[in-house]
Parts: sequence; C-alpha cells; structure tokens
Amino acid sequence: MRWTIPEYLLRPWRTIAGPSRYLSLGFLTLGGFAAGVMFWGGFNTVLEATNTEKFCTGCHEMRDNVYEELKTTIHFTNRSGVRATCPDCHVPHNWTNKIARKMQASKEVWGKIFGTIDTRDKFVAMRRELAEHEWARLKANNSLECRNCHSAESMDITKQGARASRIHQQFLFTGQRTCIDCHKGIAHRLPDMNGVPPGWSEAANETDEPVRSWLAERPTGVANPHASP
Amino acid sequence: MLPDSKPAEWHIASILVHLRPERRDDVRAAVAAMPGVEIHADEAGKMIVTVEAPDEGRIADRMTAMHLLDGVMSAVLVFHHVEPAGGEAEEAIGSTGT
Amino acid sequence: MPRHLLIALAAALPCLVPALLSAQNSGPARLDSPFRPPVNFTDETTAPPIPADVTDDRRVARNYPEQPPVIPHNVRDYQITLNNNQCLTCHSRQYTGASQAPMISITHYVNRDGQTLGAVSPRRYFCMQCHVPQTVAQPIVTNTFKDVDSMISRPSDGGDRR
Amino acid sequence: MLDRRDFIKAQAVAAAAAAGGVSLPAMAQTSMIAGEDAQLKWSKAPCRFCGTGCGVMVATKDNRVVATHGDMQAEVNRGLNCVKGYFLSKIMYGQDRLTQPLLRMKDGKYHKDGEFLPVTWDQAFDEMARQWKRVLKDKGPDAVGMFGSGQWTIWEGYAASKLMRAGFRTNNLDPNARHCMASAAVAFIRTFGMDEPMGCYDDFEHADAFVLWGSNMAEMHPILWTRISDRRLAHNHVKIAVLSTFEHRSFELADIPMIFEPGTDLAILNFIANHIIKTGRVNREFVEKHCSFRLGQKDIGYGLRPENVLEVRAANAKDPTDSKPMSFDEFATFVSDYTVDKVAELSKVPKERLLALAELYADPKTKVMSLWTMGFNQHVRGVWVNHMVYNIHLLTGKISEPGNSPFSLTGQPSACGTAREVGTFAHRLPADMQVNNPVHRSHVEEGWKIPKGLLPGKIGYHAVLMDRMLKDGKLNAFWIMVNNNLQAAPNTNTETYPGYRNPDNFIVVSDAYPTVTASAADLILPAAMWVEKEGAYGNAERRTHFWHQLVTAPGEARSDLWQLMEFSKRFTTDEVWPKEILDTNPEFRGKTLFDVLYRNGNVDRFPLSEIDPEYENRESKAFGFYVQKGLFEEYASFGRGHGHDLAPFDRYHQERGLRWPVVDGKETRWRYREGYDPFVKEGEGVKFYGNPDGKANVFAFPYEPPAESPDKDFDLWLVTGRVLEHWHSGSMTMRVPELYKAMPMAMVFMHPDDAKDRGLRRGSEVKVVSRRGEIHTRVETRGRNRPPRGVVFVPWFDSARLINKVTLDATDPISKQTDFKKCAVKIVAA
Repeated sequence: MRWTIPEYLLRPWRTIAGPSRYLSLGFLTLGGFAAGVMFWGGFNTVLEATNTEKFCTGCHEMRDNVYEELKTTIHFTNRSGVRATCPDCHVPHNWTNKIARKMQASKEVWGKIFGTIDTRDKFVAMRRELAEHEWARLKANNSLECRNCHSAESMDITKQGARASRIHQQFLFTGQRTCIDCHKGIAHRLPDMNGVPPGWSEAANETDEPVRSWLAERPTGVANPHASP
Repeated sequence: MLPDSKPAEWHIASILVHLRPERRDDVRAAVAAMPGVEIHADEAGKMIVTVEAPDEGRIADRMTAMHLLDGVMSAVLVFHHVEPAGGEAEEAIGSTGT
Repeated sequence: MPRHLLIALAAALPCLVPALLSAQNSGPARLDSPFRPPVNFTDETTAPPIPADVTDDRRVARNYPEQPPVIPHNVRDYQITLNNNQCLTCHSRQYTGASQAPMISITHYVNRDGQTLGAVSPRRYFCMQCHVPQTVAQPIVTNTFKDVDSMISRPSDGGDRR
Repeated sequence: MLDRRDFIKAQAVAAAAAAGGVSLPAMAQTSMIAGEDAQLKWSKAPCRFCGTGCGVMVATKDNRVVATHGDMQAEVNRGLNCVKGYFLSKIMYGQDRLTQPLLRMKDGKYHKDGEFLPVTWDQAFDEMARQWKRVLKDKGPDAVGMFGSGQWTIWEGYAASKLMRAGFRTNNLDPNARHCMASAAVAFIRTFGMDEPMGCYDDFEHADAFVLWGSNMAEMHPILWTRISDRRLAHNHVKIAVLSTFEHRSFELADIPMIFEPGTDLAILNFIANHIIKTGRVNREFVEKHCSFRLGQKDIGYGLRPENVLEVRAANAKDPTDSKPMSFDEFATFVSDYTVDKVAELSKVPKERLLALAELYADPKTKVMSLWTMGFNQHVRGVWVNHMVYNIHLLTGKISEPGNSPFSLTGQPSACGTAREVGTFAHRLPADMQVNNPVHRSHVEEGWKIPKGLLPGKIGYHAVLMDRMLKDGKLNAFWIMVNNNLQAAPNTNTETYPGYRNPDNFIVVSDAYPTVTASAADLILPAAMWVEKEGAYGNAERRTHFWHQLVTAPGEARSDLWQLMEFSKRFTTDEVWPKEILDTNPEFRGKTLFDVLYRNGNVDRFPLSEIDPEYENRESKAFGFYVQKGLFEEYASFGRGHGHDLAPFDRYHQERGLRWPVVDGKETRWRYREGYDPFVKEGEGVKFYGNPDGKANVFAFPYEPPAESPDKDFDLWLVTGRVLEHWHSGSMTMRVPELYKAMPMAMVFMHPDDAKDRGLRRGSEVKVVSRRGEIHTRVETRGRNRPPRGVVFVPWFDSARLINKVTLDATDPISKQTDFKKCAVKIVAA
C-alpha cells in the first residue's frame, strides 16, 4: 500500500521546509539560536526537574517501596550526613547515558499508568526483574554511579575493616570485580537471591552457571516469580 | 576456591551411633579401623565415638561411612569444635552449638 | 550497732551485696537496682548515648565450647530474609575460601531429625537468634561465672559460695 | 594440668554421652587421659526463661554451673537454644546476688523509712509474722495478699496457694501471669470448658500455613521459630502470614506481611469469619455437631478504676461476661458487616492481603496454625480476640488435629504449669476448679484434709486491683515472689509505687537480685533460683518437666518453697482460722499452719530415702520428708481421671517432660479428638468434653476501639514489649555480660519521618511522655523494629528507663489483663 499524507499535514510542513521569503537571515540565525536556547533550556529544566528525589518520590510506587527502604540504610543516615538521592545512583551523570536511562525510565512511568507495580505485592513480585536491570546497568558501566562518589584511588584501606580491605585489594583494585558485584542490596531490600552468588565467590565469574544455593530445596514464595529455572 | 589459604586446623567431633546390638562386633571393628576415630563407650545399641581430622569434610566423610555400615541405624553429630592446629590457641574458630 | 547485727554482718561479709557495702561506707544506705542511678523510683534521669557497635573483628573467647560465638563486626543493614541470608554469603562453607570468614560449624548442617544435610539446616537459618553483635557498653554488674578451664587448672576448693 | 585437646575431647565425649543417655564406663573415662579433674556432671533441666520450655543439659563441677547447651533428647528444641538459653550458665553468677535477708531498720528496729540492713532469717520472719498478724487482726484476711509468678515451680505455686487460701483464708493470690496470659486462659475456659491448647508443638511439622497474630516469635520464641523456619524453608508450599502493629524480625520470613491499625485485629477476625461464610466454606457438619453460638455482651468498658469516665459511660462495664444463645444464621448476619472494603479501610491492611489471609483459613486443604501471645492477650478486648480466633478455626473444623491448631503461646516457663494448672489466680483452684464454686471448694478441702467450709469463696484481688488496693490502703501485708512487678505493672508512678511506700503497708519481696521492686520493699528475702533447687515447670504445650537441684544457692539464699513453708510455722490455727471452724473441728486446734497444710499425711508421705542420692535437696533435708514429691502427688490427685492426668512423680525425673493428660503412661498430643485423646470414646470423633454438652462455644463480638488513642496532644501509639536478648525485666539477662553488651538499653523505635517531623534523629535524647508519666531515652530509627508512622515501640527490660511509668492501667474487663500495647504518647526532645 502506498503512503498518502493528508493535505492538512502537508501545508505547514511546506511552510517550515520552504525557504524564508520575508525574514532576514540575521533574524533567522539569531532567532533560531534564541529559540534553540529556550527550547534547550526548557528541555534541560524538565530534565533536571525530573532528576530530583522529589520528582522520583512523587508517585507512591517509589515513595512507599524503594524510597521507604532507603531511609534506614547507610546511604540515607550516616555519620557525616552526606546522603545519596535517588538520581545519584540511578541516573547516569553522563549526558547520553542519562537520556538513554530516561527513555528506559519512561517504561516505569508506563508501569505506573498501567498499574504493573501499583500495589506492594505487585512491586515485590517484580523486584527481581527491576533489580536485575539495575545490576546489569551498573555492571556494564563498571559501577559508574557508585564511583562518582566512591573512588577506588581515594580509598584509604587502613581505615577499612581488615576483611573489606583485603577483598578490595584482591578484587576491586585489580579490576576483577566491580562495586555492584559485592554490594547488591546496599540501599534497598534484596529480591530473591537464588542463583546470585556473592561477588567474592568464584561462581560470580561463571555467569551462566548458577551456584548451588545454601539450600538444596529452595523456597519460592509469592515474592519470587523469577526464581531461576 | 582459593587454594589452601586457610590455616591448618584441628577439628574434633563426637558422634552418637545407634546400632543393632546383634551387629555390635562388626560395627565396632569397622569403626575402630577408621583413621582418627576413637570409641569411648558402647552400651545397649549406642556407641560414643570421637573423630579428629584436619578439616570438617573428613569428619562428614567418617559420619557418612558410619551411616553406611551394616547394622548402623544412625550416626548423629553431637559436638563439633575447631581450633588452629598450632597448639594452644586463644580461641577456637568454628562454632558448635550442639 | 547491735551485737546480733554485727554477727550477721561478719557472717555475711564475703557475700554481701556490693551496693550495700558501698552504702555502709558512705552515708545513707539505699539498695538500688545497679542499673538505675541512685534516684527515687519516681524520678527519671537523662539517657546515656546509644553505645557504638564493636567492629574490631577480633574473636572473643567463649565461656564454654557450646556457647555460640558473638559477632565481632557491624551487621547494619544485613538482610536475613526469605530472599537472602547475608551472613551465609561469607560464613557458609562454599564462600569461606574467598571471604576468609570463620566457617559455620557442621553441627549447623544437621536437621531436627539428626540427619546431616548437604547445606545449612533451615532451622539454623536465622543466625542472630543465637549469635548477637556486641556494643562497646561496659557491663554494670560483674559476672562471677568461672569457665571449666579456670577450674581444672587449680585444685578444687569445693566451690566458693557455700 | 590437663592438655587442652584432651580436655576438649573429654567434653565432646561427655556431650555425646549426655545426649544419648549413655553412661560412660570408668575405663573409657580414664582412657581419655582427662582424669578426674576434668569430669563434668551433666544433668537435664528446662530453660529458665520463656514458655517454650526448651530442654538444656547443665554441666556442673565443684558446686558451680560451668556450661550449658541444648538438650538433643528434648523434643521441644532437639539440641538448639536461643542466645539467652546458651548463656543460662551465667544467670546465677551476677556479683550482686542477694545472700542475706535485708530489713528496713532505724535504731535497731523495723522502720518503714529505715535503711536496709542484713538480718537473720529468724529476725526476718519474726518481723514479717508480726506485721501479718497485725493486719489480720485489724482488718481480716482481705488485707493480706501475695503476688506470685509463672516462674514459680509447680510445688512452690501449690504451696503458696495452700498457704494463702487455706492458711490465711484469702484468695488475694495472683500471679504476674495475669499480665501475661489471663485473656488466653479465660477464653479457653469460656470456649472449651477447659484451659490450655488442644494441640501441641508437633503441629509445627504438620501445618501448611502459620499465622502470627501480633506475635514476634523470631525474638520471643526463637526456638519455636526455628521449627517454623524449618518447615517454611524446606517446603515450598508453606505460607507464613505475620500481623502486627509494627514491622519486626518475624516479618523476615513472612509471605503475607500485614501492619494493622492498633485494635483492628478484632475487625480482621470478623472479616475472616464473614469471608468463610460468604464463600460457602463453613464446615457444616462440624459446626452442627460440635459448636454452640452465643452473642456476647458489648460496650464493656476498659477495666479502669470505676469512677473513670470511660467506665461510667460504658453500658455494660459492671457485667462484661454476660452472653446469650444465638443461631448460626444470626452469627452470619452479625459478621456480615465486616466486608473486605470496610475492614481494609479500618485496619489499613491492603485488600489483597486480607483476602490472601482469609483464604489460608477458608481453603479446606490448607492446614493452618494460628499463634499468638501478648498482642492478643495484652488487649482491652483480649478475651474477645482469643474467642474470635477460635471462631474461625471452629467454623472450618480446623482444630484438634495435626497441623490445624489455634495455639496460645506463653511467656513464662511455668505460666501453664504453675499459674494456670496449679491455680494461683485469684479465682482459681487446681485442675481448672474455681474458688466461687462451692462444690469445687469442698472437693479441694477434702483433698487438702482441712475442715469443711474453710476455703473462702470470694474471688480475690487481681494484679492491677492489688496495686490499687495497696495504694488505697485496703491491702496492707503483701508478699511478692519471683517477679519484678514495679517494673512490669502498668502506670507505676501513679498506681503501683504509691502502694509500696504507703506507710500502712508492709511489703516483702523474695528475689535473687536487687530489682526495682526489691528496692521499694520493706523486707527483702534472698531467693535460690533455677537449678539451686529441685523444680518443675509446665510449658505452653502442656508439657510438665522436672529438674534436680544441681548446685547450692549462695549465702543464706533459700528457695521460695522453703520460705513459704518455713513462714507457715509462725502461725497457729487459733490465730488465723475462725473460732466456729475450730469449734466444730477441735482436732485442728493449736496446730501450726505448717502442720495442717504440709504435715497433713499427704505432703509428708514420702521419706528422704526416695530422693535420688545423686542429687542434693535442701528443702527436703530441712523439713525431713521429700517435700516436692509430696506436694506434687497431692496436687496431681485433683486432675487424675478428669483430663488433667499427670504421671507419677518419679517418671518426670526420667523423661524430657510429658504432655498431659498422661493416661496409662502415654502422653496426649491432640486433645478432644478420637484416636489421640483417651477421654474421647470410640465413635465420638470430636468431643469438647470440658463443656457439659460436649460442644465448643462460638462467640459473636463487634469491633470496639481501644481505651486511649492518639489525639492532637499525645499523637503517637505506644507499644511495649520484649527483645530477643533480654527476658522480661532483665534481672537475669542484664547480668550476663554478652547479653548486656548486645542490648544495653531500651530505646524508642520510631519511623525516621516521625523523628524528622519533630526535629529528631537517631541517637537524639527524648522524653516519651503520656498523661501518666515520662521517661528519658534515645531515638532508634533503624533498628530491628520498624514502626509505621504514628507508632513507637519501647521495650521494658531496662530498669533505668521504666516505660511502665508511661503505660495505661486499662485492662480487659473480663480477664483483668493489662493492655500494654495501646496508649497515647508524645515524643519531645529532652
């Protein structure tokens, strides 16, 4: 079938696409620039506005689930009062990644509109999938959002616990592992961790083969529609 | 697993073996022949043995072996204690909590 | 002081309550719960700060082999739930190689029926029912418990409380 | 000096021998090189703490306890203990054990405002008897009283009951179990005609679903929680529902977690009944054959002082127990108001979770165990809410069979064994008999070999009423044993403490340690504890278990049993019994209470030679006969043949406890069902034989609000309770360094947003203030308990932060048990 474009769409398009007949080049250049600035400013304002914790927790799915869980953790309450907000960890600071993440986030907005996680039970049932997205993202970018604050170079290992210090030297500084490998669940409750080995284990490297879990027979509660096969 | 990064350890466990009294002599002989195993008491179908070994795996192996002996109904682990092999340790490693 | 009281005091001297002894030495005698400041029952006093957690990772000697060891590190935000057991990610047999954490005893692999399982018995799943972290708070009342080691290395005196 | 490894090996062998009940041959012992020096004596005992009733093995050497561990042969715990149980070895060794009677004195004489000075037992009892006689003479038996405990051994509670009721002729005897499970006990009797659960702990291995009604078993009944987690984690189909007014550790295992608005459990239970009926899942046959329906009295008040406006306003505060028969259809109409929408709105529990919960009960294929403790019992409608959970089990016939089990847990080691079975309540006699029933009294008089008509029929003061009567000067001689009531009772600054220091009153406290209650007393008697005496406890599953005296108590400390019996020698019948009774029974004249109560031919029946020669027994040596055996056998005679059958005394020293009724040597696991219970005859199927018609009662009750709710001045709910590491008021566990260091102080657990709104944060010093009192403490926003907004939790173990100054003395009007879970407070910066 051949595409036909209706006339009411074509007419304005022709006006925009055709060369200017009445306006000066200077006006067009400057005006275009100003319009661009305004557009970009508006775009960025919206972008920044959506990049705050206030926006994230504006809908109850975030406020009552993940944000509520964050409140008691070290990333919210700690000695120095420096705390992480939602976008610090979940929105890439680099522009292209940020836009890509926003596109992905619109899926969560979609989720809200269509009620995928509009109750606690539905959210809990989706938790493994949602967590896996974040783990995969952080694994792929080498835990970039962690490292925006926690730089390996700036770590004073003498101030760390003996075990943490050893594991950081063995795994982190050598690049064998990245932050998220070991620090899953640091700011929220964990989903069913069946088949997810701790970062320091050998099995963490063998991605295809789920490790034997601590129990021969593993429970699958309502909280776990995603137990590995 | 990292190869042999653990310090050498000394494990001791005591096991309560329930056995058929009529098979007592065979069971006794088989258990006594296991390395690191010592029989301490034996009455009315119950035998108390200790197992000493450098790791918990070998203790589990001995228990399994005892389980599989003809005439043994059960071999139950009662006590397990670990400490570094280097003599007087200030503190043991494993937990028991029978 | 009446004579019978002196006799009673003399007889009781070795085991007199410390609160009372100190009272004998300094002014009016009260017998307060040692955990309370010496104020009237109806009064309340300021609360001390929440003590910090012990995080030195140094093993604490046990009182007897059957005592569960206390936890010498921080367990803040540790999740032990239907979904996950954070303690076992270091202390279970398969991970101690890398974590270098003390392995849980194989008694923990025995189920209620005495059968040894291939993994931790589910009845032992909630670690902190037996193993508890410690704060730096200093005990207010001394405990005079003696462990067996200290009792067998000296001649038996038939107990010290009779 | 022994080689360390040989020593450890010796311990390993001894542990296995103890677990297997194997006696080690002398040769085996010497072959271990260990030698005599390392020999420990291992003996069995029940744990000293909660109502679970775990078995422990206790090692002694040189008259000291040197180690403890879980008893592998104990059916309850099979080798496990919780952290408190593992530290039992240390509870007797706090340096400040009381070792001398201490009397408040001035100028060498007793004085209410004197200083505590050590006295001899003779001096102590002389003064105490003088005070008792003064009060009895001036005011009569109503003015003396005793407050005991579910931590008394069976024979101590029994000896106390005899002394108070038959000796001093008063029923002013109540246990602290009143604060603990009076609501459960009353509801058992009203529903089934007999106290205590029909099921047992074996239900844990049979159920498909567990519903925790307000109970935090992960912390309060850890060993039973191991049995639930075992079942849940090893069986995928098993579901756990946890209901509470705040999130706690038991939620870690919850499939269906539910936080509800305080007090709305009543509505949730009626909704479940409605759901069962509406979806046609009533077990019609069971209901027709085995249930009667009754409409209960509503608007019954809140057990406050009668002049309180809430009592004046309540229509039926004077007659809260009344009920009338109704039909099943009327019951169905009654609960039909409780729809899922209405109850979700009231309780704030999401609809889908309410429905999931209701389905656990409604689905005939799901075997369900309901579990509760203080959340239900410490409730101004505690009896109602207990009834309501029986309702849903009875409507579905899910009762008295493996896995289908409404199960009331207990908090004290012998809440069942002593407080309930022996009958140390103000209204009870042994074996579920009641003081206001003349037939029951006469039966007891015969058993005790005392004159007819001696026992008083008037119900005595219950716990909270005792405190009010002490304050009002109507109760003047008061003896408190094995409990710390000044820390445990509600509204202590206003209603409890004033009674202790009332100049008209003489207060005696028997305890092992200087508690706040002891500090407020006039005479302190040093008590022997746990394995310093021969004892018996009864746990929550009807299991009676015994232990021997394993070590001697320090200094002059003596058991409560010795104290009660020795004190009874100070009174003659002529001093305390009415003239008319002695005129008609002259053979009792001139005898001491000791003679008529304990040398009555029953209690003194067994000679010292029957005591196991392996073990010491101080009380028996002191009195010249096997006291514990005599008391137990006399007591057991009341229940035998009536469904409360206990085994012969000596057997309990051999067993790891037995669940009554013990008939033909066999214990009973499930009562009221043919095939399990010897009292149900062939062909009867199920029979609730405690009631004359053999039927259980289903009661209809509405939702009614709590006595006090948050308002603009006091804007938060206060819930109090326990923590894992400390047991009750902490007098034992706070003296164990490891437990102290694990949880050294009581904090106020609150939601981080509630803290933020008040300008507070974790660690802020605050005052928890109610209309009655206040305490200082620190804010905890990220601890193990996570209250929702609007709710705070404060544990009561800490004697430096006495939260019961803040709580309200509202009780269930039927059971008289205090509601420690619901009152209004505000939190302000200190």
